[in-house]
Amino acid sequence: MELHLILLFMICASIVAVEVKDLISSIISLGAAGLGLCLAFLILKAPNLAISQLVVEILCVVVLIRATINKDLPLVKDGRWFFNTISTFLFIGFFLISAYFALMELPHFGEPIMKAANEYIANSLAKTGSSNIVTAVTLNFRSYDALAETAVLFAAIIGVLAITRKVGRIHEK
Amino acid sequence: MKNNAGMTLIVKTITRLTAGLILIYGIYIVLQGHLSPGGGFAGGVIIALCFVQLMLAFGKEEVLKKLSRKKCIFLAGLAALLFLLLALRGFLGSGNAAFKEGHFKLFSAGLIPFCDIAISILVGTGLFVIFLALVLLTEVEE
Amino acid sequence: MSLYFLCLILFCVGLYCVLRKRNIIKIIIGLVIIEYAVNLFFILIGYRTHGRAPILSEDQVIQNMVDPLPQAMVLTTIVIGLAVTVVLVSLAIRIYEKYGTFDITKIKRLKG
Amino acid sequence: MKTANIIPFFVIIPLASAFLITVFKNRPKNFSDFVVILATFSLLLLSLNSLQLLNSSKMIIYKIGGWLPPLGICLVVDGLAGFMLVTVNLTVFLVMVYAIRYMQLYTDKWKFHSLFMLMLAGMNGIIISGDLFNLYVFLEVASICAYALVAFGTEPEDLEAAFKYTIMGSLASLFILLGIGLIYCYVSTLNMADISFALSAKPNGALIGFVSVLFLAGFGLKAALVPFHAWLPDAHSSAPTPVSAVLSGVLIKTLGIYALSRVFFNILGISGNILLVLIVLGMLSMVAGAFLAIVQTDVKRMFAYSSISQIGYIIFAFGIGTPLAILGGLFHLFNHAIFKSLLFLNAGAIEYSTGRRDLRKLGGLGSKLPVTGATSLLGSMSISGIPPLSGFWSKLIIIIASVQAGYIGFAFIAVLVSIVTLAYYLKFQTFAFLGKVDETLTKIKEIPMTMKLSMVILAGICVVAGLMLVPLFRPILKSAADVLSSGTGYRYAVFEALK
Repeated sequence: MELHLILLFMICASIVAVEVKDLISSIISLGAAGLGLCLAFLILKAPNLAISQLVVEILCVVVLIRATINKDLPLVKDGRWFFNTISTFLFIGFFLISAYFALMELPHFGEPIMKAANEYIANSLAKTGSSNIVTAVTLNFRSYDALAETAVLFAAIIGVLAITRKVGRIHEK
Repeated sequence: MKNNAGMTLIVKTITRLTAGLILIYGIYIVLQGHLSPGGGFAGGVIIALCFVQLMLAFGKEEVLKKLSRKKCIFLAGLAALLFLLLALRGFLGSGNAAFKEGHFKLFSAGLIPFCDIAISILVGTGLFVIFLALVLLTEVEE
Repeated sequence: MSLYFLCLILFCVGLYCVLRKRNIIKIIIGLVIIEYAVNLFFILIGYRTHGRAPILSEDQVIQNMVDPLPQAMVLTTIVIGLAVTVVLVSLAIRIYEKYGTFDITKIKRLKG
Repeated sequence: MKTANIIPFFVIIPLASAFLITVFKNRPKNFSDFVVILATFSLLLLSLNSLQLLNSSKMIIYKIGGWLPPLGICLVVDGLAGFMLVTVNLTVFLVMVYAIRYMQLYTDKWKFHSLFMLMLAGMNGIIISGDLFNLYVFLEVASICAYALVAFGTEPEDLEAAFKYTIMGSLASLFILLGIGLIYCYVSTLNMADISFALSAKPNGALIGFVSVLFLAGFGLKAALVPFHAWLPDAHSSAPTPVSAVLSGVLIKTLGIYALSRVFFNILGISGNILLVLIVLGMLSMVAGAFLAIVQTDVKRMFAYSSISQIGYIIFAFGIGTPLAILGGLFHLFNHAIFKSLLFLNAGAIEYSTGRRDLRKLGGLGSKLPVTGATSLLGSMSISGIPPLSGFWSKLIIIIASVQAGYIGFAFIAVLVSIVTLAYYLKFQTFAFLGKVDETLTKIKEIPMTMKLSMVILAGICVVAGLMLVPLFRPILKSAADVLSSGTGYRYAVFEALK
């Protein structure tokens, strides 16, 4: 029940974030939605993710505020506003209806199949020595993913450094 | 001169008190990654946030004296190489031989704590570099 | 089931934002919302009724743990999301510097 | 067991070189050039070696950390993966040789090299991965590098194109991720062969249809099929030339076509409906790309639209679904990687020496830039299907296969599009290399040796691939096409190789 409430809170917060006119308020509402996500992680018994989500949320909000502060914030409606909105809603409605039928076939909430997971839970301590099974999975069983994750972060670092160069292309006179 | 950069005195005082605590908490999260919730990534972000807080409170010169941008990039590259070396050991050997005996101890779980440390250095320095790049850019523009 | 559906509604709120908003920062916000929805979906599918966190303890036997694999995956996707957001924000700042606006209807030098 | 040990090096070498470049920057002079050339060349040799190994065994599997698949991740190199590895590494090596001098037009070359090597690691990672989530993560590595590389020039147009590309690309990634989540919930495993097994035991219901739509939208966006193509012309024409060459040449194929065909043919199992959708999407891209290309005046933009059109050919061939058509599609994929990167490098050479890309302001360069002129003539003739060159054979195979399968109308359209292709490449040749030199064009810089070298080698491959199709390429293409046409037989091959 509390999960339903948190999800509704997240949906409301994101609708506010999408629709409010002031960009700073919009970012703060996004932060509220992220906090809701963090709480949902705690309720769903994922404390690792709750910590990560919380700190990432802080960083995201700080960076986003840094990007928007002291800037003019025009909000415009384009010419075919009505037509475009209707077509977007039709698309989303179609997406949700087909998703509804697809979700019917999934196992019920709270009863996952856990084929590989039981193996992890049974053997992780003996085979890796880590009592935090999530860490055991990320850094031992599936450490190749962690390597790729490092590459992603590294790409983001170099990418941001490359994008923020003052002069990119040398213009010859 | 001393009070020009950064925020007000209240913020600076609070920052002085909390920054060290945040740093220690980050290191704790990194080192306990294989025993309790947390791990290299979350701890690394907390370490980066500690430097971000110092920078917001005291202005960029104070922090850059201690940890310049070039040094950060160098450290990030080094940490990534370190992690790749650890991964290489996993690729070539069995990878999880060392310290298998003591469960629930700080020094257990083979290479996992070392991986955590490498990731945290990469994340901490890397995110700080990203923040620096974004902030310095906006300041140049103003 | 209803939780899965609510999660997809959150997904659609983000999708609407990306497809319809004309402000760069709003588009970034929409992408972040979609990413939240997907992350939450992963954790929802791994949950077990009355489950416990997948962390072993020294002095007690813990039964009925939730699925640790989606949690490991979401740990990776959170990092990816952060990386994409940071790249997008740096692009947005540079675009503002060059064009002086966040409005994508005015940022239109490329066409054809 | 020893032979499998080479597989992880396809990812380790580029990652290590990217990290090394960041640590040392350019401290010994031209250090990053040296590292990059060494790394890409050794990768090329490794990929050729893996083809050699594939002759004796049909599939090479490497289990990371020794964990068996449902627990850990395994890397799989089969005929298709070996073929893709050769295509990617060959193109990237030649482009990197070109970039040694070309990238002196830009600042901070080591950042370019570092990002480029990470992108290569991402592409190789996608190709060799045997795990669905792992494929997603490497897809993101390659995509994020591509976003940053498109904006490498930091001109307003570059930033705008990169922003568009980033939004579309990450939307596509999130669709794919949602699809992976649904599949994980349904079968509770991530290994591709294992998923295929688990799905075969379940009824084919609404869920698989929904997941197929998500994957089609996601990978289709990455491959720039026609309803989702809006980002491609901007991104590919704004990026620095070596980046456009790799983006158009191999990135959209690895991220889009390879991943799409792997997921649909080998994991989900192909059905008549999906084949029909692929044919329609391919046809649309083919026709729309060609007609949009013919009105362009910017050289790189024209080539970018032409990429959409040629991707349409490949997807159309896959959609026909017969073994011959798939073989033709794969051969066209290889040829397109070669001649499209060649053409982009030619456009870059023109830009390097004259400083402009607009066809209306060029002319008469044939005498001033003989190497560029000759190689671009070969590339243009090859892409528009003039007989002895490679493009002719691949298009011919596709058209024969579509006639055999009974799609005579579609075959006719494919021939027509080929004629349109010839038309706009003739336009490019006429405006750029024939006629009088534009008066405003005063100084024309000499093109450096390394740039000429890589263009000549690429043009040579175009000719060789056309002449040596049967003796040299047929066995490779055959084993690659077998993987796709065996469909879900992939899972038996993987489990057999694991034992």
